[in-house]
Amino acid sequence: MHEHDVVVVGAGGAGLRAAIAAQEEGADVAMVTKLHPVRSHTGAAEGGINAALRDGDDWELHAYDTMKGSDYLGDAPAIETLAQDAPEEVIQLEHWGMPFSREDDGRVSQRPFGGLSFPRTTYAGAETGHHLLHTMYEQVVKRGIQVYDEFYVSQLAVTDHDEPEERECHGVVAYDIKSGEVVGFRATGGVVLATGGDGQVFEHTTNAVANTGDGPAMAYRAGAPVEDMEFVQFHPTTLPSTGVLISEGVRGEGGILYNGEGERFMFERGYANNAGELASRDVVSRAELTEINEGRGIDEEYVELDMRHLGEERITDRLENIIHLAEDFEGVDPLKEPMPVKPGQHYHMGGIETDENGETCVDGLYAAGECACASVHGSNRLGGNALPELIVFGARAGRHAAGTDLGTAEVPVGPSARSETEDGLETPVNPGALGVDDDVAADGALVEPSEVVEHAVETERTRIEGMLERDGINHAEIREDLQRAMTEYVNVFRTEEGLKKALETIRECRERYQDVAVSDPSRTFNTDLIHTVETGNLIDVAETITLGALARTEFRGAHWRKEHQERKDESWLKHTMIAWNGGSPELYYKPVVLEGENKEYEPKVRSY
Amino acid sequence: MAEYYSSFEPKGTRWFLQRLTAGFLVVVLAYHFVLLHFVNHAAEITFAGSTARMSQVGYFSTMMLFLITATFHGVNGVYNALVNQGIDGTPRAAVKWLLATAGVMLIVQGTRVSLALTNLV
Amino acid sequence: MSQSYDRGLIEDFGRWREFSAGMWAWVLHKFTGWVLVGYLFTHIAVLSTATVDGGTYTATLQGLEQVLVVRFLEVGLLAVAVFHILNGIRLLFVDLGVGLGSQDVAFYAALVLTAAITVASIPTFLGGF
Amino acid sequence: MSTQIPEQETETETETDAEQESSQTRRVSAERTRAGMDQRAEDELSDADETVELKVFRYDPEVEGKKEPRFDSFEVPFTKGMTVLDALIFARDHFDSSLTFRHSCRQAICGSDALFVNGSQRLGCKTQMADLEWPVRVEPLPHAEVVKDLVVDMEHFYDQMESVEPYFQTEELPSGELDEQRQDRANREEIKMSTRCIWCGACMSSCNVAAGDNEYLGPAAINKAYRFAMDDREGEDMTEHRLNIIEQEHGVWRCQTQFSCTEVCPKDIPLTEHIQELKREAVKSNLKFW
Ligand SMILES: Cc1cc2nc3c(=O)[nH]c(=O)nc-3n(C[C@H](O)[C@H](O)[C@H](O)COP(=O)(O)OP(=O)(O)OC[C@H]3O[C@@H](n4cnc5c(N)ncnc54)[C@H](O)[C@@H]3O)c2cc1C
Ligand code: HEM
Ligand code: SF4
Ligand code: F3S
Ligand code: FES
Repeated sequence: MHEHDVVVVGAGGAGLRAAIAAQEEGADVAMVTKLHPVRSHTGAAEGGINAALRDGDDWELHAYDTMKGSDYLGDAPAIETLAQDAPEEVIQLEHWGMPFSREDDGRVSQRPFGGLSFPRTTYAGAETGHHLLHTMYEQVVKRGIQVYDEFYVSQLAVTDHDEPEERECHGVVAYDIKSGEVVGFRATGGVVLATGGDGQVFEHTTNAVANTGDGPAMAYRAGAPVEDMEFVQFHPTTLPSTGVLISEGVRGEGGILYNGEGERFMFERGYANNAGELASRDVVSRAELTEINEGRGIDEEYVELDMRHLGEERITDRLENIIHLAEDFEGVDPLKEPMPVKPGQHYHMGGIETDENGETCVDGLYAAGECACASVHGSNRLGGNALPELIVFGARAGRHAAGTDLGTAEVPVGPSARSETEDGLETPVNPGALGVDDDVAADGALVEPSEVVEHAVETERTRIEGMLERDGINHAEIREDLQRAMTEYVNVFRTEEGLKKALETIRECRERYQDVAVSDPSRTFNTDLIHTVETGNLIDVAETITLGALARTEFRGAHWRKEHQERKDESWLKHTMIAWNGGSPELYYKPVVLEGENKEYEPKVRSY
Repeated sequence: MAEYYSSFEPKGTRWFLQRLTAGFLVVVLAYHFVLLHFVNHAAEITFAGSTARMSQVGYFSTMMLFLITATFHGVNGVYNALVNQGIDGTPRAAVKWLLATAGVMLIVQGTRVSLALTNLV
Repeated sequence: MSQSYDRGLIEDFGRWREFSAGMWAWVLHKFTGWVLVGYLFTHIAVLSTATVDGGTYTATLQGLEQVLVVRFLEVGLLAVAVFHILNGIRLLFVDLGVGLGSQDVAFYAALVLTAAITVASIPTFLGGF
Repeated sequence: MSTQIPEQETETETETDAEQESSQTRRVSAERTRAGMDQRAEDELSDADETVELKVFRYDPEVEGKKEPRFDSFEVPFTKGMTVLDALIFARDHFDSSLTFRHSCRQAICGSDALFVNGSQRLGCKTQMADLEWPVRVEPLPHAEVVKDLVVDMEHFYDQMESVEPYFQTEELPSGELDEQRQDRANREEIKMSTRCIWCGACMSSCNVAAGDNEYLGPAAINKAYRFAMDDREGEDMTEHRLNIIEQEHGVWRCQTQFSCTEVCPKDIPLTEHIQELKREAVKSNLKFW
């Protein structure tokens, strides 16, 4: 068993920042990550990172934009923390050598981004995330922070008190991918989950194959509730065969969307008579899918994005990387033919419930980054707001876990923050565990922290041995069915009927998962095993997304319901919370905090 | 893990001299070839002809310089190649001295030949 | 660390078919360099006959020139020298950071030029028996 | 022949025959219960207009029948836009879930899937099947130890990368709390390409010198050093220090300008150019002493 003060799970932007912060506070830090840090999906972010750095801009404007963008489902203390800390954090990155793009005077460049009232998106070419990730990993190397890479964390070591708020997290259990050993990590200060997105719940996503929502799934089963899971952002222009993102810049420059009949459907079919292709992401995504569903797509799958009329010169000047993306990943030369595009999952606003210090209701358990929901994005994330979230909340979680006093958090967490319980939700099948839930590590008698970890290791070892030994079905089959169902029913279009169907499929997947087996018998680099465990996590995450979506009978931000086409502030200005509750999930709500430091945010109609 | 440079070896000097001598050799070698294979046909070379050429101070010193640079370039080239191939420790030291000795001997012998080909002494 | 499979050195040599221009240039430059050093030593050895006396010198040189093999070796030497010079120039450019984008073209050009020069000089070398 | 092992063609259907008893029993039963994926594969294969054959290197130190390296063939349905990585994923998910390779982002940014495809180092996700000669042969990166199938041990590569002090170092930061260091555009342009490295290891694997000399820093690490040495924000003393690092015995002088690193780099980083520039810088700074 390894022992450290702070154990950070995941080494993307959030994890790296947390580790550095904890180390700076004097803690002995270990990073445990299933991918080598530089392989994390933060590297894929292109656009930029929002921070109010310049004269004429200030954090309050940034906070206001973010709150508005969230469709008033973000918590003001978290949003304001983000806006206040972002400038300092971005400058910190610059001081660590991050190669930002520069102005003539040598200062870092900023550009305008959707939904922002000031051009505050700081960027480093079209590869901001790559530079952010590498710059921070460099700092980790400099500080000699211990990195356990290619260690898959499959379980949290948490005590099993009845109330999640009384539980304590003492460490994690990880599977050493290279050797096949199951090892315990004891954390005396805290465990920070920074496992990133969960786009693999869907068939088609801009997320990496490794983005399987392990963090939310593990935390959820260990007792930390998940928040606002129904809010998933879909991007309208992704390449059909890979999900690679084609930036909004193409439409910004004048790219046109056509359906299979050659119609410029955004106008001709009246989806957005003013903005056309430049309407907001959700509108365009829904328009594309309507076309495809009504048989006007191409190959029943996609529509086309054409930029040939912009001329080769303009394209190579401003959109050069798009040419490479289309060629490399879709085999299409966008100078000669239109690019096939379709909507794809892009970002998950929901996640593990935390306060603005990154702490969950389970003592010693923190979460930061895309896997968490401190609630800054509410129902819709603004472009360029995820990267600052990583460093702001990553740093805070790291510091807090290292024992630094950050003051009392204002965002309440845990089931005791509930304002009402959802008991009228009709589900076609029971969600949650099948049979007895044995996921919480310790049994009541165990309180000695290292025993809790030992016990968790033993349980996990048995479970893994079981999957390796037995015969059964292959996880890929289950994963594929799950992803298909989610993409069909819990996509940008959500109907009550569809959501219920999805729940049925999820249940069915869960049942089949009982018989899942790993057919590769090897202990060396057994990715079959890893993927099998991940598929289990995907099922849990998919279920919470679908439950949340079924419960929320309104249209807010990224969540669209056929039967409920407007935002209902009287009844829905609240967070959807789901607690695992020992295997029979409980849905409840908690109020949105709209009181900021200096003002109270007033929900307004979101129009741009 | 790579280590810091720590010996007294003048870092890129050998690399640099290799290029420097190469630059010089391009000119002289071409001249040498043209002169002794095309202008004067190799088969017609005689002691007298050689002596006549060698006895000009300019030609003599060029040839001496040619000899020295070529030897250095060749021997240093071989040494660099072996070092790059990963030769290390004692074998490396041995090769170094062997090559240095061979180089010096070649220059000495070359000088003797040149002097024999002049009527300067 | 778990066991792993080291494919060993043999495979490196087996990869020559996949070599690109720069790799071939390197191999050939090495080869020609070594040949040239070898020649330099022999050359001085042959010329050493001058230290005996003039007659021996002339006799040795002209005698060697009567041997056909030597004539052919000379052609070979020319090829080797020309390639080494041309590619040497290419390398000097590379070292100066000039025209790196055309380094492969430069290598092919060096090859072609070497061939041309060698072929063109065959009459000179083989003539005059 | 690029890998010196006997090529043993085993069609996926008959694969089990070739295996030893212990793994055979489990494979057979797994095959039966996994009918789901098999069935899907069959359907997709018969629907496909075209299929393509993949020949994949297999090795597992623990599994009977895989201890001796071999090549397996997989037939996968070809679709427009399909990459080598897509084909591998199809083969793994439908035919043999023990087929092992690293991958994550699918968009040439995580650097996980540098492979030896048809005799050259490429990223699986960035290589279109349509651009290759069929059948497509996929092997692990040469000059690295194979852990299993297409997975190689990257530790050595990481060690080299980390040995050049790959982190920004400067003594003088601006005094104002929110002041950034200034850097002019030209300087950022100068280092731009060098900052694009995704640590895929393709260059290192392609370099003959690195293959022969395990201590050679290798093109990627030198490029990393370049990225900092050329960054004006670090100051002159630091540049001097950085030159000392790359000038060591197994540093830049080892490079024989073979260019294969530059040719395989999926991020189009002019590696040879950067190495050469450092050589010149080093010579220049040494000449100062004379
Ligand atoms: C294509 C694309 C473009 C984007 N562009 C922008 C943009 O321009 N601006 C912006 O602000 N945001 C952008 N985003 C969003 C943003 O990049 C992500 O939300 C953010 O990078 C997530 O970072 P993270 O640190 O939370 O997770 P990640 O970077 O995904 O890291 C997750 C880490 O967790 C580890 N991990 C996961 N599970 C386990 C486990 N079980 N055990 C051990 N380790 C585990 C992984 O190894 C990895 O190191 C973009 C996203 C995408 C997909
Ligand atoms: C005409 C001009 C010449 C030029 C331009 C030239 C150029 C070069 C250059 C640039 C190198 C360095 C290669 C490297 O380190 O990557 C080199 C190497 C070498 N040269 Fe020359 N050279 C010339 C003549 C000669 C001569 C006359 C000899 C023989 C004495 C010779 C023998 C060598 C040898 C042995 C090497 C080392 C090869 C190796 O790396 O294995 N060269 N040459
Ligand atoms: S330099 Fe290029 S080839 Fe080498 S590791 Fe970096 S990205 Fe890969
Ligand atoms: S391939 Fe190797 S020899 Fe130099 S130019 Fe690249 S490092
Ligand atoms: S999968 Fe990330 S680089 Fe290919």
